[in-house]
Amino acid sequence: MRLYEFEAANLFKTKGIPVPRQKVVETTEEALSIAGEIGYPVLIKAQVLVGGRGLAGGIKTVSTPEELEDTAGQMLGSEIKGLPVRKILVSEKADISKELYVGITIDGYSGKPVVLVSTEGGVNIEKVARTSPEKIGTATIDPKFGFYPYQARSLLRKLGLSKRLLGSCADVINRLYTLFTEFEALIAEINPLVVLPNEGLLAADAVFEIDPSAVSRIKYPLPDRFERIENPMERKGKEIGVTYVDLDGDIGLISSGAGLGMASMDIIGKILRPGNFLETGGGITEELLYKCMELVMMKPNLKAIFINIYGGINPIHEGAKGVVRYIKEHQVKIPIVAKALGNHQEETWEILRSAGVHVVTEAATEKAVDRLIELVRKR
Amino acid sequence: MRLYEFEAANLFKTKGIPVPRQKVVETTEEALSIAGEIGYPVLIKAQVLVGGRGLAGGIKTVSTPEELEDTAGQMLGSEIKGLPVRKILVSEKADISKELYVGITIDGYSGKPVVLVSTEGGVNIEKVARTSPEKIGTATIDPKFGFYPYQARSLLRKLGLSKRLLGSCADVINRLYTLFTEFEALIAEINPLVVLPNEGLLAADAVFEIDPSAVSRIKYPLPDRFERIENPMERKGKEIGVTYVDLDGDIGLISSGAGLGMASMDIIGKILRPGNFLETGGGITEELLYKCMELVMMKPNLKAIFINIYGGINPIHEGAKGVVRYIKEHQVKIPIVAKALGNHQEETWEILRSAGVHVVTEAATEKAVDRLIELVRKR
Amino acid sequence: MSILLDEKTRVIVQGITGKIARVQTKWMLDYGTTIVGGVTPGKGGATVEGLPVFDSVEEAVKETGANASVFFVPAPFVLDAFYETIDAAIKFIVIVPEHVPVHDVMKMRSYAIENKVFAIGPTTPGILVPGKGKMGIMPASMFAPGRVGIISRSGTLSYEFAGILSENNVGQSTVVGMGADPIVLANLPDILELFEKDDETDAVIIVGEVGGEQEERAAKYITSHMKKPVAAYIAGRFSPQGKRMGHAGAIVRSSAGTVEAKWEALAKAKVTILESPMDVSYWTSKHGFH
Amino acid sequence: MSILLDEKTRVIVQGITGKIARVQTKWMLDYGTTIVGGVTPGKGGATVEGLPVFDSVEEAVKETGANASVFFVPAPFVLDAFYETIDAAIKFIVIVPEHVPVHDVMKMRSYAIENKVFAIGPTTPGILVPGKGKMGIMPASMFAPGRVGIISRSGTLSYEFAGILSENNVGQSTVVGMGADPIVLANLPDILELFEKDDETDAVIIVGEVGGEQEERAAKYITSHMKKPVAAYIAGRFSPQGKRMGHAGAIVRSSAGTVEAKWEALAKAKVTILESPMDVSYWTSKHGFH
Repeated sequence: MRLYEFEAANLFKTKGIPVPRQKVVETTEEALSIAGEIGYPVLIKAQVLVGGRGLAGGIKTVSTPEELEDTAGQMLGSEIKGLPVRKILVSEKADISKELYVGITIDGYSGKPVVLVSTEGGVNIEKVARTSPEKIGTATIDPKFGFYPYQARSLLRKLGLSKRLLGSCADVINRLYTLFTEFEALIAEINPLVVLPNEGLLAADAVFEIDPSAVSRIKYPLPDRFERIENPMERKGKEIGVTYVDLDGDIGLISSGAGLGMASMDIIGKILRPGNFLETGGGITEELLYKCMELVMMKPNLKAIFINIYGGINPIHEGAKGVVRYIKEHQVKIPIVAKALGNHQEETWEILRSAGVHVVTEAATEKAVDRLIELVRKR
Repeated sequence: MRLYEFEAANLFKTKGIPVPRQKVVETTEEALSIAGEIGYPVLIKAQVLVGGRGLAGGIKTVSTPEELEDTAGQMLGSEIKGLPVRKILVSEKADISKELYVGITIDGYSGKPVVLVSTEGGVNIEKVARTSPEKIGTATIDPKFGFYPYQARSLLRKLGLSKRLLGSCADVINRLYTLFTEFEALIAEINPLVVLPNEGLLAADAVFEIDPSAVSRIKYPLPDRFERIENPMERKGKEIGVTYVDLDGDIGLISSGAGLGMASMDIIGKILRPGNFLETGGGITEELLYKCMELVMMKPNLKAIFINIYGGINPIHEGAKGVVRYIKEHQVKIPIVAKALGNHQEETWEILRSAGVHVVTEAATEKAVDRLIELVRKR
Repeated sequence: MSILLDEKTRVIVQGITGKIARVQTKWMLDYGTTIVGGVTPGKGGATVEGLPVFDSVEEAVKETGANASVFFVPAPFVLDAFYETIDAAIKFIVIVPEHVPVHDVMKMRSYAIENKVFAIGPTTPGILVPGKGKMGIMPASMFAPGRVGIISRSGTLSYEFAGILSENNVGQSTVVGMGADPIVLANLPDILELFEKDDETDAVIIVGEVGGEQEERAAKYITSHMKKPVAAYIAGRFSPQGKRMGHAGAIVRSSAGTVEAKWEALAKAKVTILESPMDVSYWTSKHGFH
Repeated sequence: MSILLDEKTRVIVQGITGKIARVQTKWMLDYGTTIVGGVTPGKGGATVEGLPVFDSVEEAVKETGANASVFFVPAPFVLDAFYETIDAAIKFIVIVPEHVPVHDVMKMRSYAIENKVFAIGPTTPGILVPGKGKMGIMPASMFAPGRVGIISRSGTLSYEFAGILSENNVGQSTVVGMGADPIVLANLPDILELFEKDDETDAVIIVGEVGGEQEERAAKYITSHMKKPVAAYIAGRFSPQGKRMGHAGAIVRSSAGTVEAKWEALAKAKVTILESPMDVSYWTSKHGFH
């Protein structure tokens, strides 16, 4: 679960990581009042859950109430990278003497947390990593023993950070690591960690993503994890427990397993245009596939539906019943091609055929996609 | 730092360990009011920092307000095992269907936490451990990985606890372990962990001792660690950073190091009676030894003082100056024997002799004690 | 010999009394797997499919001589059960459940390494040795005995590849689902190593996917340690990428993690790239693998 | 050869810029110890007694070839510095500070064992090899070279015993302060093992004290592994015991931890019991140790 910048900043505050004076607002009036308290110039930052916000116009400096009214008015209700801006953060504009980068994530291969630090923080950090890898300090952490202050100091020292800043920066990194483990984060990032002219520090932007599988056991009042998903179909997907990604095309897709779903898209995508990606995860039931049909059919103007499922956890004919029930109840007219293999597959095929689904019984998805293309072209 | 029962119980509550309805009070009036709220019969429990309180009359059941007035009145201001009772806990008297024991401590040899569980809880638990060790379940914990619920379940299962209780008891043990690590305890104990007739659980007594070296970094409003030391000399000892134990005899003792202090007592104790045990710890300074003299001299009617110190961390003549300053300022008349060896020892001897201290220059403490005995007998 | 699962493997099913586990236990038994019992804390004394259920892994091992375990334990309890299983001296574990918290998986990896335990998953369909047995949820109908090994990051794609091979009369020696999580207990090279040593495997198929760096690491391993022929399919060439936040992930990986980057790394290691699943049958027939 | 500290030992002093550490560094140098530098984070570039000070152990090791470290680090920072030292590949560490939190010491023990590091302390006066060198705070005047080893739980009692021996012209091969904390990084048997193997040690004196079970464990070790003669003094026979709370400590220990219990265990292991410190000189002269 991703946190908005202002939510992550609040979390930082609880652990003593210094953040700018700032407040999140939903109206221009509130923005004016907060800016008045903070004092101009202030930053206006769109609260959207996507990277690259700055370059997309989601962060502006305003120097007067008039400018603020214009900017906040424009920003609230606009879209940044396709996401609506409902909230903006009005934030103290700090004097920047230096920008550092601090990031913590998990290295999937070793299964260990990795702490990344750079004295070249800011929007170009990935470029820095590619072109001047020596400017990024990396420490792989043994989760058995945790992260120690000396490791942070050592990273910073090797990057040439001055002795005066070393202690305070190491302290921030250690606090971030504590948050990372306590909140079971997948990523925790401060970029930039601003060094002020007086050598104070400010976490001027915050990225924090909590492992969705761990959210329920975290003892902290976290916001609702579904509410924040902007696309209604993607939100419904999360609610029913499947992964749904909305796409531009017109072929509905239901697959069991991300790998099979991706392979299906790869094969379909050579000729046709998938309208979504949907993978059910394990444990297909009648109810789940009924809901998947509902979800896929929320998208208007589909030309066909492609179902590619295997019965692993559960016998596959249960799911087939859900598909058929939806077809019958809603009198679906577009062609549906299904490849459904695994336990109880013959029964499954019979059920699907009873509702006019085009069943392909071979293993290779290519053959089912051939059938799909044929049917779409016929229409 | 040891916590009073009521302090430990409050800590337990923060972690969801069930404790009886109870409140600590300092007067009979408050006790009456609380007992009225809880409903008779109630338990009256003296809050003193010593084991074996129950057998020493520190826990009483009262069934009426009259009985309570008598009992609380007698208990408040009385002494249990030499400790004054300033506070009593008025506690719900639970129906007991079974008493369990749960204890967590550190095994000094392996350097690992040990979890102890028994289905034969209560005051006789140590006897149970000696006579029926099979009734005590023990798990040594790898501090790298922590304590897992299955380990608690496994201990309880082997003791024959019913399946219905297994989950809830394991849960309490796990919560206690969490407290143990978070609060850097040396010992955490629930005895008894009462099983109620409805199979609910209550931590009916609580022992909790926090590592004094860790107290300052624990983020929890802990009570003052010195205030609770009843003996004024022992309290002053803690305050100046030395270990002082008040004893019955009349020979004052100042030693550097617990081992040397114990050896001194062993040798002195064959003929004379030490009036205290005092060990300075490392880093003897002029100031420290001056204060040690002050502390030892708080005891009236001493016959002599025996100083047995080595200069390790600091050169030893610094400490000698403190002793001499005290002697001169306070015109000490009783004989003082000192064995002081290590860095700058010759200078030290000179300083001590200048104030009439009887200096022994050989390493063996026996020889210095011989001199002490001689001087005491002379008087 | 197959890898990891063979005639000597005596399996317990953890969480056996759950609805799904009961069905899967029957299917594993039907497939010929030597299942010797199950564990569900608090359900000791029951039976499932005629198998004894124990309260603890320790008892199960003592009573049945089990040496392997397959997990159908609810995700929040997997970590605890994993420690229990390792402490009971079981050396091969299959973690079927999905949604095990990632920070738990990190601890599990540490503990498995410290105790020299081979574990696969989480979010794995498990392992299947055609004609011999299976631990997990792979649907038996897709598989046939033979001499080609399959390792797949995706569960269902492992069925797909086995199915295509079986339809083309190419059998499998062992099929391993690595697990679809961002961190898994056994990495691709760990499993490749077993296939390289297995004298019943002639060739290996890697079924990978976009993201992470398993395939890039596998390429390195293959270059330095493998003699057997390897082919690889990588799913996700046209997949939409999620909206990314933060930079740490991108910085930490040595590779871009794209399908193209993986192809390049694997091709350098002389791995045959399969652009589409069906290509696997051309590859096997061309080389005469069966 | 002495144990742990010899001609090849190149020592750094951690926390070298502290007031006490400066004095002790001079004394260690005066005694002939090969001190090659010091570490205090933030004070890199300074010098103490002509020795270079580094910001990190890693740099110190790189620049000086140090292979051992003695800690004068404030107690709250010992854990961090200990990890740093081990990660810099130093294999012998002496932890002088007292008041290191016990839960930190548990972690330090784990980390030392995992990384095969020999460490003594906390709350140890250190180690001294008469005439060769010392790491820690033992006052040089008490010691003389010879062939009797001393291991002491108490710092000052180790000086006392060495002093008594020296006065009686019995020298010491190595004197080790184990550390006075309830948990220490090296236990009594760990150090006995080194003395048993040391060809410059003829006999060993254990200076123990009431409480814990170091001496009982040592007795077991001596019975099964030691050929060299051992004598033991146990302090605390008439010491007041603190007001005990709780039962866990009493239950967990196999022994009562009293002086009498320790005497019994040691006597069974054929260890000579020294009832009073001075008895040690009768023991050495009787057997002709020097």
